[in-house]
Amino acid sequence: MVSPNTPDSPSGAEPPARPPQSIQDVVIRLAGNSQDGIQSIGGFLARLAGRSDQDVMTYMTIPSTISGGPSIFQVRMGTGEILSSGDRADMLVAFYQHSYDAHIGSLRPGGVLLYDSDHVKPNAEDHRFTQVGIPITSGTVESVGGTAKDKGKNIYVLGIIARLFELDLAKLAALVKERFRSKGEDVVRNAMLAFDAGYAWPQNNLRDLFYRFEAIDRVTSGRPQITLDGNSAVAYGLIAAGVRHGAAYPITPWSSIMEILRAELPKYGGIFVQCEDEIAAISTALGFSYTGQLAITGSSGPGLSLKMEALGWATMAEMPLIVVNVQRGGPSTGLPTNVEQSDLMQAIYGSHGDAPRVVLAPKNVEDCFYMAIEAARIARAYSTPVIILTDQGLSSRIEVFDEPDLARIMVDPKPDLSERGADFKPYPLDGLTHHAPAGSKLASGKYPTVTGLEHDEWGHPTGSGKLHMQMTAKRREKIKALAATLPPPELVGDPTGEALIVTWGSTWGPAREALTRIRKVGVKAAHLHLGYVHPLPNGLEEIFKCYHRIVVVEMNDQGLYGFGQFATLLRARYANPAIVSVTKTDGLTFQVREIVASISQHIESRDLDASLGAASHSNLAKA
Amino acid sequence: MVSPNTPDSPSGAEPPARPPQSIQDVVIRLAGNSQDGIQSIGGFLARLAGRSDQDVMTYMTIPSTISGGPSIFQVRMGTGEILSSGDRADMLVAFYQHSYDAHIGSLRPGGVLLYDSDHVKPNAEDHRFTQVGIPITSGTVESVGGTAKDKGKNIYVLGIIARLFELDLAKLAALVKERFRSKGEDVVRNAMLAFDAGYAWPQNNLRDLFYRFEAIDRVTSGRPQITLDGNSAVAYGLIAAGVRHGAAYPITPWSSIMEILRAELPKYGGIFVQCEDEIAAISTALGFSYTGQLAITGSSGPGLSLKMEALGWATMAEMPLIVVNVQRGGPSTGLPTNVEQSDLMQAIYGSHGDAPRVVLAPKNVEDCFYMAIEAARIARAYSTPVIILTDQGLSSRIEVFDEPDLARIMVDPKPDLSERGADFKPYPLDGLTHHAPAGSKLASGKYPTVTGLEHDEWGHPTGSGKLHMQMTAKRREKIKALAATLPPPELVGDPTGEALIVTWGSTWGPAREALTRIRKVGVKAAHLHLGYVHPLPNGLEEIFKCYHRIVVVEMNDQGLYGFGQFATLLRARYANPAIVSVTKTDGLTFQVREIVASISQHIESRDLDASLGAASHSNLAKA
Amino acid sequence: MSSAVATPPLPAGAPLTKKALTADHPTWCPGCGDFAVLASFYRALEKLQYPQEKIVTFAGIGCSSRFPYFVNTHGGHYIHGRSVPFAAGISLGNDDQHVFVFGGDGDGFSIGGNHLVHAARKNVNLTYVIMDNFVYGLTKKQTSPTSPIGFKSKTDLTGAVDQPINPMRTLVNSGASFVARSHATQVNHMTEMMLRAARHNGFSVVEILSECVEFYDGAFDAAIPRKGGTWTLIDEKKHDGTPEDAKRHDVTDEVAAFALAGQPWPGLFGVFYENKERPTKNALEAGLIAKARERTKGASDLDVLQATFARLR
Amino acid sequence: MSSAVATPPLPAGAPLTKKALTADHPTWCPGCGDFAVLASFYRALEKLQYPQEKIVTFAGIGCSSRFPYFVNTHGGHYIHGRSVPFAAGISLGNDDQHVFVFGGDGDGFSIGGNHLVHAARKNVNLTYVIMDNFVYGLTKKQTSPTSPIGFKSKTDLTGAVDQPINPMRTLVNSGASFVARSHATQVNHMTEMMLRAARHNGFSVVEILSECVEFYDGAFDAAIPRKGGTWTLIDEKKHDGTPEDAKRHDVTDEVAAFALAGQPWPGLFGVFYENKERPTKNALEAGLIAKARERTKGASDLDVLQATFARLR
Ligand SMILES: Cc1ncc(C[n+]2csc(CCOP(=O)(O)OP(=O)(O)O)c2C)c(N)n1
Ligand SMILES: Cc1ncc(C[n+]2csc(CCOP(=O)(O)OP(=O)(O)O)c2C)c(N)n1
Ligand code: SF4
Ligand code: SF4
Ligand SMILES: [Mg+2]
Ligand SMILES: [Mg+2]
Repeated sequence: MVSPNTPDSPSGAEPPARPPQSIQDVVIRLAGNSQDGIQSIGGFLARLAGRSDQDVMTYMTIPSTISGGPSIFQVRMGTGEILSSGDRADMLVAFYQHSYDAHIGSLRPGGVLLYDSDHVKPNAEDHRFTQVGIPITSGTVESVGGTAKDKGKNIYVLGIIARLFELDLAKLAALVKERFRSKGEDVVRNAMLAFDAGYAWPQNNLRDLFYRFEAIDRVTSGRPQITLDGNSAVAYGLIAAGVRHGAAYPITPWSSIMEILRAELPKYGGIFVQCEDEIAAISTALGFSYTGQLAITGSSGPGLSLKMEALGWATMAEMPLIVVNVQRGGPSTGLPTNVEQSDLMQAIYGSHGDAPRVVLAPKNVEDCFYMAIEAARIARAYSTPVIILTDQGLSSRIEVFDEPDLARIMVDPKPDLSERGADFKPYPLDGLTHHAPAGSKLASGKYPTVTGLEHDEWGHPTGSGKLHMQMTAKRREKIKALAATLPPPELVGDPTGEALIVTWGSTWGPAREALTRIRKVGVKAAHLHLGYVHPLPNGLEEIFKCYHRIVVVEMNDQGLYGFGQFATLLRARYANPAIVSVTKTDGLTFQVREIVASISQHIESRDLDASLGAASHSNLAKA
Repeated sequence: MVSPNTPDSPSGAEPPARPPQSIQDVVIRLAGNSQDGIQSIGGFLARLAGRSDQDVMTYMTIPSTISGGPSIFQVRMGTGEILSSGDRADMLVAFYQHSYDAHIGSLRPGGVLLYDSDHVKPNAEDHRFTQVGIPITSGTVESVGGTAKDKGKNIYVLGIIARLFELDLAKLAALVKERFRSKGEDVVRNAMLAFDAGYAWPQNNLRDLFYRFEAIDRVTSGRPQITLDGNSAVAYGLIAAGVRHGAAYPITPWSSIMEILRAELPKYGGIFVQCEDEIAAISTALGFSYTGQLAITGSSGPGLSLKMEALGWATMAEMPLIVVNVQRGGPSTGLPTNVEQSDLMQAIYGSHGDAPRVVLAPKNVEDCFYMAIEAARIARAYSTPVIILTDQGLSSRIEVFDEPDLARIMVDPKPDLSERGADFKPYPLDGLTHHAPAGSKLASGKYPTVTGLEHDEWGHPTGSGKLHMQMTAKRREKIKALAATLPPPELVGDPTGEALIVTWGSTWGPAREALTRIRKVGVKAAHLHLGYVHPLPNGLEEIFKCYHRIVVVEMNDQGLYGFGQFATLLRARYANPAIVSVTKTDGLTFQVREIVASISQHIESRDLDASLGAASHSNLAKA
Repeated sequence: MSSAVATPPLPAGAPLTKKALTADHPTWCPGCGDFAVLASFYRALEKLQYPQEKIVTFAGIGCSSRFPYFVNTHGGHYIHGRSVPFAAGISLGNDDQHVFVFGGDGDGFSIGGNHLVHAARKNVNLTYVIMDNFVYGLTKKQTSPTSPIGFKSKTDLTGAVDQPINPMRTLVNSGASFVARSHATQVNHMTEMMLRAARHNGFSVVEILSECVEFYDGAFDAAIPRKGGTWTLIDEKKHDGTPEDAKRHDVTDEVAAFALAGQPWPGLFGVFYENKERPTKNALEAGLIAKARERTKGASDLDVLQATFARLR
Repeated sequence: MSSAVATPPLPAGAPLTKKALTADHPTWCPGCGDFAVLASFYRALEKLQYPQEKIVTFAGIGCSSRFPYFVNTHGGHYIHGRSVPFAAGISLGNDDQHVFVFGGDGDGFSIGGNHLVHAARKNVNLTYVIMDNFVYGLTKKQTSPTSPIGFKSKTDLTGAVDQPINPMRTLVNSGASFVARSHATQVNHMTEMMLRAARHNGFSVVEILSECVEFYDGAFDAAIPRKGGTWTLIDEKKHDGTPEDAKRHDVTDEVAAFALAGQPWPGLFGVFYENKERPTKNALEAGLIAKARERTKGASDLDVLQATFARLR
């Protein structure tokens, strides 16, 4: 139905007729231009959710043009556990006509459209949604006063949303003040003016469309919640892991990790160097590690390709190192501001020669933090390079999670410069390598050489084929030793069944939701998620045995032979024909519905439309 | 038995008592220092074999120290087809004590040891061999005259061998003259003096140990034979293929290809640029290709790792290019002067993103020539980068083969600068890309842009996920289209059986000999060789079905999961558990015996020692 | 999409106009200095009147490096920092082409710094325009090798600390045979410098101070008269024997050019160095070909290879 | 193998001798200039008497780059052309270390050219010795960026055609704060230059002409008196106000150093440039740490991160 409140006929000021409708979870999509600061609305809502013990997940797009342009920010918040940013929206806020045109399709039937009546003319004949015109631009200008132009529209809209969902005013106001304090008093005042104006608007203009989040008591850890994006989580995870040194070169979407570390590390007595290119960066990082201080470098696809030679040296010289790859659309410069998981094969096989190394992939923002710590642990324990594969989606996505127990976690970064015993060898054939960093005395009086040439146990170059075989085995076996210690992977769902959904990295969330949906309609299935992608934990073949189909879901191409990159690796190891592949390369994170749909093609083509339909109606539809 | 001819008791000058023994095939190992020019002895023998319609294969080691040092040259020649350089030697020529000590073990029982009695004291108690002491050093000095020191020892030894095997004196003398002509008259004279002295020695000092190659009439093409090494074959293959431009940076064992092209291309109106590094080199080569003239770059492992980013651009921009990788021992600087096949995964997956490209691998020196031509054909026809994976073994190995029919083969390199029609698109979704090179007019008036960003059909950048999916498919499907046109692979042996030996690249030869041996002892088996390693030709699954075990033999590591790199690829595609792996990383080409031994472990552990024993006795053993 | 709409081809003999040279609408931020550089390039090409198909516009990665999309000639968008060696391949591969390379300070002096030096010393015949905004624009404000000490960027929140390179000094030292400097607010001067660079036979490079209004507002005001800055041109020696000519800058004098590059900010604009004597790499390679062909007496490719094989028998 | 035999550790306080500093026997060709460079390095270290564990000897790839295997200190053999940024990591990671980098002309000026420039402009505190033999030795005689025009190599059979770089000019321009030149036949001079370079606080570089007897025999005879060459030292300004001092070279004058680098072959030897004023990257980063710690009032790592998280609630 069309709302009685059209811009032309404001409904006057009676109080809302109906009590607020109770909801569990809502997806709000804000569509405007990147300049309008819609990201910050999302930011506020996310952090508010955190402070309100609600779960939240956001999703945004960055315009691919330099000068900014159309951009969206989607926030999903609720009282249940939230695993994906939501396929489609319950509420759409359209700032411009182009926003309306481009995104009205993403609104679920029964959903609510809020549009800036100063800029947007919606299709009045469209009866699928509740349409509410709001003079966002003029409302903002009025409230703040002519000078400020339409700056503050985002805060005005924040006010409106606060009112519609009965959000915690005090906390929200506090957040707004915190955010703008640094920018001076009148910026804060203007912001609050816009906010209050927005907050007041529904009261005077809407009869219904008021909501309240159900207070279901979820088991909360009791710990405070923190709200941040994936790149920040990686950076702070590294700091918690005692990483104090790094070097890199900028590239989107990696840059913010280096920007945070460059700003933060000095507070911890550390150094982060911006280098002339990615090769210099990994070299400088290896130099840091050589002094006994595990270092980090990182980039995105193009930069990773440049690091392949030096990474091979790290494997050969057995030098610990952390390399972060924030994956984006490839190949080459590709789709720099979109998400993809297509750098997996390179992470494992990108360097010439047999160069085993470790590859980890976080599944969500919280995992970015803990995976960074785990990467550091492994790099130190096995004196090996470790690659963390995150992606553009994770990098900018905001989530809420329990504040980590730092007191328990924090790692002391002190390098071990103690004197090494007379029997010290840098490359013992019968044990793990642990280097004597520059600065450490050697009781033997014999100082070690680290090298990229094949070498004997003392690091001296050799042309011996026998030693090459032994050292190649040493480098291989230590990674297998790590594999033997890995925890069993996360397996959720039926112990046996038709389908086992397998994921790595950020496809975890939508896959998990997909599992819930297909099980709702009676499919016996489970979801196996692998955070350790190389080496794989042992024993997967036992799990695979229990399902008719192993459906590997990942964001990359099907390749020449019809299998995504991770599916290729699993098939190579297990030679199990039941392993099939679900891939896509549209630069967007998987929608739950996409996964459900493709699974249905792999399990006796059973029709899962029911489950698809299930979640298709808006949570805001009139009861 | 110990030969009656010990240095102390020369046997006087009676003519040989016995008529020359008839042999089919002999392996002679020359062991000395690289400075002694033993390589050139091998070179002479190889070219002589060529001119005598004999088959030949050589094998050499390069000292890993800069200043030269111990080195061997092994030549196998005979009247049958020769596929490997021979596991062990029938005759060993030891120039020094260290040569004797290091290589006596490589001599087969019943074999002949020739040693320089001026330097070597063999173990007189060793009755496994015929030991012949020859005053090589003093003999040479005498013959040439004091001044020349012991320079010419190699030619002296060549004379001895010529006499022992009744080699064609006239042809050999001609070769020696040709070789030294450029160095002036007296160099030639000295060489001939040394040669004659060596030739005379056996006559006066040996009673037996004279041999003659059986004259079995093998089917010869009638074409003249040419003798060259693998790197030269690649270089001349590229020239025959019409490749006139290239750029590279030196590295062992790649360098000689660039050295030949740098010297040769100007004769063909071409240009080869030595660049400041490998990244500049591939970039300059791509610039050449962009002008419509297919270019070549190349390197070995470390250089290839540096080319990964630019190679990804070539895939994205669909720019034709030939990249040669002369593989050596890895990872990192590794074993620069040894052989390995460990860059296969990088060739296929080394660049970030989904970046499909073509990978070919020649099986022997002749194949290096024809694969280079095939690589150029594919690069042009599919506008794609093509990687040729050769290796250190092939690069320096000398073989004899039919002189190519150039008149039939030669490709005209002229770029197509004709005007492109009004409907021209650089990246048509419904067809293969064929660029309009700089210099060509466009009837549309719209000039194309080549780019590494995802793009539309006109080469304009796009952020569209839909286009990214379509273009990703375009780049994938064109490689699959190529796969559909590939000739069926080379399959030799039993149509069904216990074992199918699968190889790629230079393991072809020893594997083929291994097949012969195991079939001799009754094993039903076949050998499948793949020159096209990526994409694979279609239909292999049908072949695999016919054998109990698919044994993939390659020179790289077994990896974390127990499979070599090619075996990993085959298992991933076919998920066939019968695919097993035989690998090694000792930096040496496979010996036939090693392959036979490891196959025996894979086929109902049947005992193949018989077949191993078979070839273990020297061809020179007294009848 | 715009690219679908074909510009009508030029009637044979018709002059090459800005209209024909215009391609996609630039995606630069409003006010970006790069617009003026583009405008000057159009003007230069209108003056040069090269056949359209014989012009190549190439670039690496960066805001400035999006240039080729906006110019309707053969061209391309390569990877970050490697456009110069790629362009060298174009120039040497087809000597008829007029090769122009555009890029930023990060592309040219940071990741690409070494390629610049080696293409310059080889004197490959091409023209390289560096749009220097003292910042990484496309990646949104990190310190660049030309960012002055104290510049606050996302990688130097409290101000850059590393000594920047001196572009002119670096270019003079590189061995480039033509080195000039201009400013994006001076369209006539830019056009003139581009013209002289294009007409120069050899490796010519022009550094243009081109403001990034988004991330380094006002960076080059010191050279903008209407903003109180000083715009000082290099006074080139006329070799007219007059006394005042003695003080003028001799563009063939490397040491003088090096010294001139040391002038205090905002420094001088114009041609710092020009060497018309050095042979180009293009000519040197052509020479090798001529020599080789002389030896082979211009035999056909087939004959030459056949002869080589004969020696391998 | 030799490496198995442990050199007896130095008794505490015992002087660091050549004996203690000797490791594997060099694999260089007999007569290679690099032997003398190694000998001079031993002598320099004997004079410097740094604690053995505080010395790092690093290198890239090349004959010259095998250096670290022959010196019994912490050290390593990295990849081709990248040893300088690696060494920068060592220097910044542990400021107590005395970091020495050795390498060849190909390693340093060809593939590594850009890293040299950027480490130099940042003035990272380390000493870089370039053993320049005007050729690629390890790969057996290809043209290097310092090979003179006409040099016959495997990649220029008829003689090199590309203009080589001028090492001294390149180094002066790089921003290195200490730049010197020596010759492998002059052990005393080499030792002195290495000593001054080592004692210099900042990025110091010494180019040593070191003959490759195998592939470029006699390359540097022009500077060897007993072979009829001329060995001319730079006459450094003494600032003694004497008239003759006026003509002497002022090592703090970059333009003068640049000009000096232009002298005809074989040129001059000694210190071309020295700048004691510029802060090192090491000091600048230490400054950032000090400032940050001031703001956090030296709070513990745990407290700092805790506080950050509090702001993220
Ligand atoms: C190998 C690689 N590293 C990093 C990047 C990310 N990147 C793109 S442009 C750029 C620098 C842009 O600065 P500049 O060259 O000065 O051009 P501007 O945008 O300022 O015009 C960087 C670091 C990349 N695309 N590729
Ligand atoms: C990435 C890479 N490219 C090329 C090589 C091969 N390579 C090793 S040393 C060297 C150059 C040697 O010349 P230089 O640096 O002058 O040292 P020199 O041997 O002359 O002392 C080259 C090209 C390599 N090891 N790695
Ligand atoms: S970011 Fe800067 S350089 Fe890039 S387009 Fe905008 S103003 Fe120009
Ligand atoms: S090749 Fe040349 S540089 Fe290398 S060790 Fe021998 S003489 Fe020295
Ligand atoms: Mg810039
Ligand atoms: Mg050298």
